[in-house]
Amino acid sequence: MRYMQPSTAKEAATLLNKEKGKAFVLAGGTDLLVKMKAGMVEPDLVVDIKAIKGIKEIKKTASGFTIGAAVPCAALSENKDLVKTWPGVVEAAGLIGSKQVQGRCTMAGNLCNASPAADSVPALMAAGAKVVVTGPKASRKLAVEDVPAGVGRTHLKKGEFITAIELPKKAARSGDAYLRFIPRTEMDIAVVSCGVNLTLDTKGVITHARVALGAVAVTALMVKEAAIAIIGTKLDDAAKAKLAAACSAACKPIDDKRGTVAFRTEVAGVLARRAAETAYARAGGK
Amino acid sequence: MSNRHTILLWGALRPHADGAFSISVEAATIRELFRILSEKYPGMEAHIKRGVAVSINGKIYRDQWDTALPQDAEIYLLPRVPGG
Amino acid sequence: MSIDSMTPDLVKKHFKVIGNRVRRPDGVDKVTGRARYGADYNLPGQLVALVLRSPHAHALIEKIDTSKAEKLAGVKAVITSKDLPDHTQGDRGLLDILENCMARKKALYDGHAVAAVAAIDAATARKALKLINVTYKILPHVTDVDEALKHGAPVIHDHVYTEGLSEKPTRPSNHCKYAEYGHGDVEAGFRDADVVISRSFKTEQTHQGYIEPHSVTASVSPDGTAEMFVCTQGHFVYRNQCAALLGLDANKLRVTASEIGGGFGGKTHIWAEPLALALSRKANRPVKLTMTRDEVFRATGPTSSTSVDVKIGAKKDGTITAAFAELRYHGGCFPGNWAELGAMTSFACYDLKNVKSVAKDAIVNRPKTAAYRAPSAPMAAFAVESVVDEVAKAIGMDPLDFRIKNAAKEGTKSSYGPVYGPIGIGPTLQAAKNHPHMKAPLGKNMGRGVACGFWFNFGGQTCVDVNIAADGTVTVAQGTIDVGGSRASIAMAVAEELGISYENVRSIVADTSSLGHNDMTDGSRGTFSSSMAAIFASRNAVKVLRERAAKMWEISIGEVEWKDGAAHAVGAHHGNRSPLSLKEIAAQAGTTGGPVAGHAEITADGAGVSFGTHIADVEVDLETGRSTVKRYTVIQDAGKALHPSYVEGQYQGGAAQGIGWALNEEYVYGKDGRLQNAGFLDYRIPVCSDLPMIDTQILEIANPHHPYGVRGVGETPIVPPLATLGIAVTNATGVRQTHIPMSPPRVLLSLMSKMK
Amino acid sequence: MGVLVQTTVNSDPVEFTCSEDESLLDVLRNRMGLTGAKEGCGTGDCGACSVILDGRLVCSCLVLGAEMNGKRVETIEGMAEGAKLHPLQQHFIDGAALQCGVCTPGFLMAAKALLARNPNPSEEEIRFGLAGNLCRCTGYDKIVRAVQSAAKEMRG
Repeated sequence: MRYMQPSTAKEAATLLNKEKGKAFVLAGGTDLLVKMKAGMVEPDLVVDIKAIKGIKEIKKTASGFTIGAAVPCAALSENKDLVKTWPGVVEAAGLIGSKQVQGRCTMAGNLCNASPAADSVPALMAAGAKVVVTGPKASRKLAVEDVPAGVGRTHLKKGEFITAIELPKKAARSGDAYLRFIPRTEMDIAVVSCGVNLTLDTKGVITHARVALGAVAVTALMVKEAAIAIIGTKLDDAAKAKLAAACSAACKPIDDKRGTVAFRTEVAGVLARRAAETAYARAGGK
Repeated sequence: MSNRHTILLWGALRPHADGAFSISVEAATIRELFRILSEKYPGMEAHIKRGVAVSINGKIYRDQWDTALPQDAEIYLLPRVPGG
Repeated sequence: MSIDSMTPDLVKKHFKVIGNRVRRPDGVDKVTGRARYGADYNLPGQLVALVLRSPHAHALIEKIDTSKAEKLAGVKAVITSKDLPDHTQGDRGLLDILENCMARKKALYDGHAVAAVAAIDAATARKALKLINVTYKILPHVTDVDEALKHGAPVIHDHVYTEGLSEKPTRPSNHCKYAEYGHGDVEAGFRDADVVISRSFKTEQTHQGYIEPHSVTASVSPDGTAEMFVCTQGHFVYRNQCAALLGLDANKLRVTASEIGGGFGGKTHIWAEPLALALSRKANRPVKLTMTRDEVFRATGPTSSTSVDVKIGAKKDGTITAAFAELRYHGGCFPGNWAELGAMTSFACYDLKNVKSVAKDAIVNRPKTAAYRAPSAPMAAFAVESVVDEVAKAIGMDPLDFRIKNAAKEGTKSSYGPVYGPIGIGPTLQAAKNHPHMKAPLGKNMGRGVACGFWFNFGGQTCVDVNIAADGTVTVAQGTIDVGGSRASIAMAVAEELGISYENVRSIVADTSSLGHNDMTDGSRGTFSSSMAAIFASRNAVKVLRERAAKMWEISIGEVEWKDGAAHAVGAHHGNRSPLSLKEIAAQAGTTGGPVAGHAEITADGAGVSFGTHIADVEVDLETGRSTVKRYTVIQDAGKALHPSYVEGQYQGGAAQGIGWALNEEYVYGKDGRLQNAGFLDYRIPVCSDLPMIDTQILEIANPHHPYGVRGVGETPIVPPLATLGIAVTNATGVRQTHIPMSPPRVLLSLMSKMK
Repeated sequence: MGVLVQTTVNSDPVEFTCSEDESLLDVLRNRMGLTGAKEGCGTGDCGACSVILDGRLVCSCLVLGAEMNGKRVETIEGMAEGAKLHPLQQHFIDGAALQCGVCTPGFLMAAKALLARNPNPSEEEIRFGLAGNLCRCTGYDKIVRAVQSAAKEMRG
């Protein structure tokens, strides 16, 4: 295995593109090193992107936030602006692994690892986040939900990697939230999870909603029916019941060591309802 | 003074004594008791080798085979208990 | 020396050192990273060993081709079972141990070792493993205890016939052992009952989950001597077994125990040590073998999964008229498990006229089970205490009062046979009843559980040396491994006896060549038996000190008393002599007969049975089935707490392990017989944020068989938690919980079934 | 092959060569003889290998040695100042916050990192701050109390 630490994104993309063997991007490494240890992957080349200029920075821009691909999740909760604007996203990223893992892991890595249970992904999807992808020739932007292609697979092409995540500007009277279910209080992978992002009108009626579920299908799901169930309501009990039912209906989970089909289907609805309540309150709804 | 005792058996030993719950044995110590049991009830020898504990009036002896068997004591044979 | 020679005047009741919370001797090393654990030992020229393991639950090993691996540059030895010939001379139990260390004809579980390599570095060893070609013929497997006992299940060993039946079975089976306990007439007892409740329970397999993986560094010399540095609960037992399996003389194998990073029963068995020795012998170089966490889960020490039926009958006045249990446990892939202990302990807390418990042991295609802190007792207690709770409620009695009414006491014929002497179940139940925890209000969706538990404890072979240096300081060498602070307790006992300060006593764990045999630290025996030996060794040393003082004073030993760390001349005409301190006598040791020391070699029978009662408050999220322990209290009899902090530590640690077992820990096997969660990510032991503070109450009902009244305390704390939490979750949800762990999917399913 | 790395460990400048796929934990333990960090799992699930890297708590098993150029690493071996124990170390001993002790170096590193950011944590903050470190012996009770009492002493 070779280890390279390029100083520009272009250089990194070129290295990844040229490699004939198996090439991997190293940001936080909290997934990659575990897979290497287990013998699941045997890289020929590891490209450490952390020396790329600006890739460890969080920038507030006119259109929102740009979060460099190598920003460790622990740094997100230390950015007061970001916490205030996108609390759901920050909470979701803050749930990945332990304090130790937080010091290393990144949202971009969480996304590219392409686990259906990735914590930050439903929250980013609900927030309407995009990723900046750099390739050997050009850069492009993708919606977060368009990155995963299946378990462990992404739609990134050879040589491409994510250099930043862009969060949009927060709409007035909007709020986001993320909840996941785990058996313990920490250190577990989500058994089922839900990200919700709501915008209200001045009367507290929901005008826009995005609802995403994690760990209930091969990739995180955007659930349009769930959003429709609560748009036009003040999140009354009937709307919440419809929201829960829509989320449960959207689930295509499996039975595994972490949970059952029945459990995931039922709890997806419960979490959606609870996350929506938090998002609604954050948006200023009463 | 007689050294005859009623020896109570736990379930696994009973098949080796024709299903009896207790047997009468004359022995002064645990060692002598085990020797006599091995001679008289051949099936018990393997158990004794693997480990039999002796409860004398509720106190459990696993190792101290020189322990005397007192008169009128309750003597109960039990499996040798492992621990964690 | 036998403890039966202990007359009442040898029993000590007033203490200067004992009972204080002194600093442990290994503390600074452990907080600075200096302490050396198994993987921290290195020898010059050492090789790295790795083990190839079966991916199949049950398979014939048709062929192992190691030729390519052997040819790889940097590989110094490759071994298979051929390199471990059978030296066991017909001892089937010992052969099972060897076969577990390395598969012989068949792989018996996912993770069973089939070959091992030693190479110059880990990368080379990893490559070599890939070059070993094993041809398996996959056989049908069985991993469930009830399935394994059914007719038609794949029979795992053709030499195993059910033991304990009045007639030997005609065919081999996975049902390796049958046993029953009890007295009276249970059928008649059930007929007398006003209420009879029967239920079936299941518990899943758990692992001891020690944080330090097994590690051994072994060096075998061509002259037949060998040394081994290893993390173990019993280095003398490891030595004896390894020597027997490798065909070495025990005296030539010197085993040094490293600091041990947790064991809880899992390091009472040898696993990889014979492989390291065989590799070293073949390579003629030192070899270090450290397991990965995956290997620890797949190939070492889990406890049994169980299936238990319980039936209890009682009269309306609260008297239990009959109790019955059938307990089915598995021992993994070899016989020798202890469903029997489940049967013995199941009803041990109660005074019962009619009781019967039946134990059935099964063999399955899972790793060989090891003892785990009070082996077999927690599962039995879960089933029995749950039914006790239910019967009490059915007759309209408070479950704690029901337990107090039926509690065993001095003179009770125990359910496992013998009549009890003085025991502590009543006092722990009464202490629970009086505990403020019982009166604390419960919040929404919360339930409280109370349950009790029993364990035997034992003592065993122990020896201790007390050596007094020329400057009057003291070293105590123990041979029983210190797993939780026993070095501090042992040094305290020596200081107490010699009448000197704790700071002047240093305790160490000696290697197998420096001290006589000591049994393992298991059965809650470590502090019980080592402190007893240390007390007797110190008393022997005091006798020597008195002799020396007598010589220095030119008087007779009968005129010398030992008090407050000094010799005092007694009698009318010695009043003018000032005492001779230990330090002064030690300084003159050379002129009074040589070094001053005290030794004791004992068999410490009489550990005394132990009881505990736990109280837990649990909050259940009724929409997700998730349980949170909000408050937890452990009440247990310690006899005498030498170092209260470490007694509390045993109570808290045992309870925490029990909580993990009760709520989330379990081995998950796939249909293919492979373990699916061999790691700390998905084998969910409690993390810090999962638990509340764990309150403890130490009762001190002196054990008459120990000079200070000590009882073993280590194991009993894991017995009640499964039941305590099972009852608490039942009370929070209104649905009787019958399957441990009560993971959220299971609890939610039980709630959804109730709604229907 | 191998990578030549210049870094700082416990304030000392250090140079080492490691293979490209070698973890920082292996570098510390096998190349520098700093065996205080332990490998309990190798997958970031137990925290026994915790060290502080450029001021952040990390699992050294999830960091490559090759990444260490120009970094600052703090390990348990650097926690005491000479013979004077850090207050956390002293309170762990005094409060019997360890039994087997194999998780202790990781807990001390995690507790130090926690108190550096939050000198007066609540019990809940301590419990979540230490949730990445597994202990199987103590039930965490005495660990949490030791961190509370050390924090109090450190606040003065």
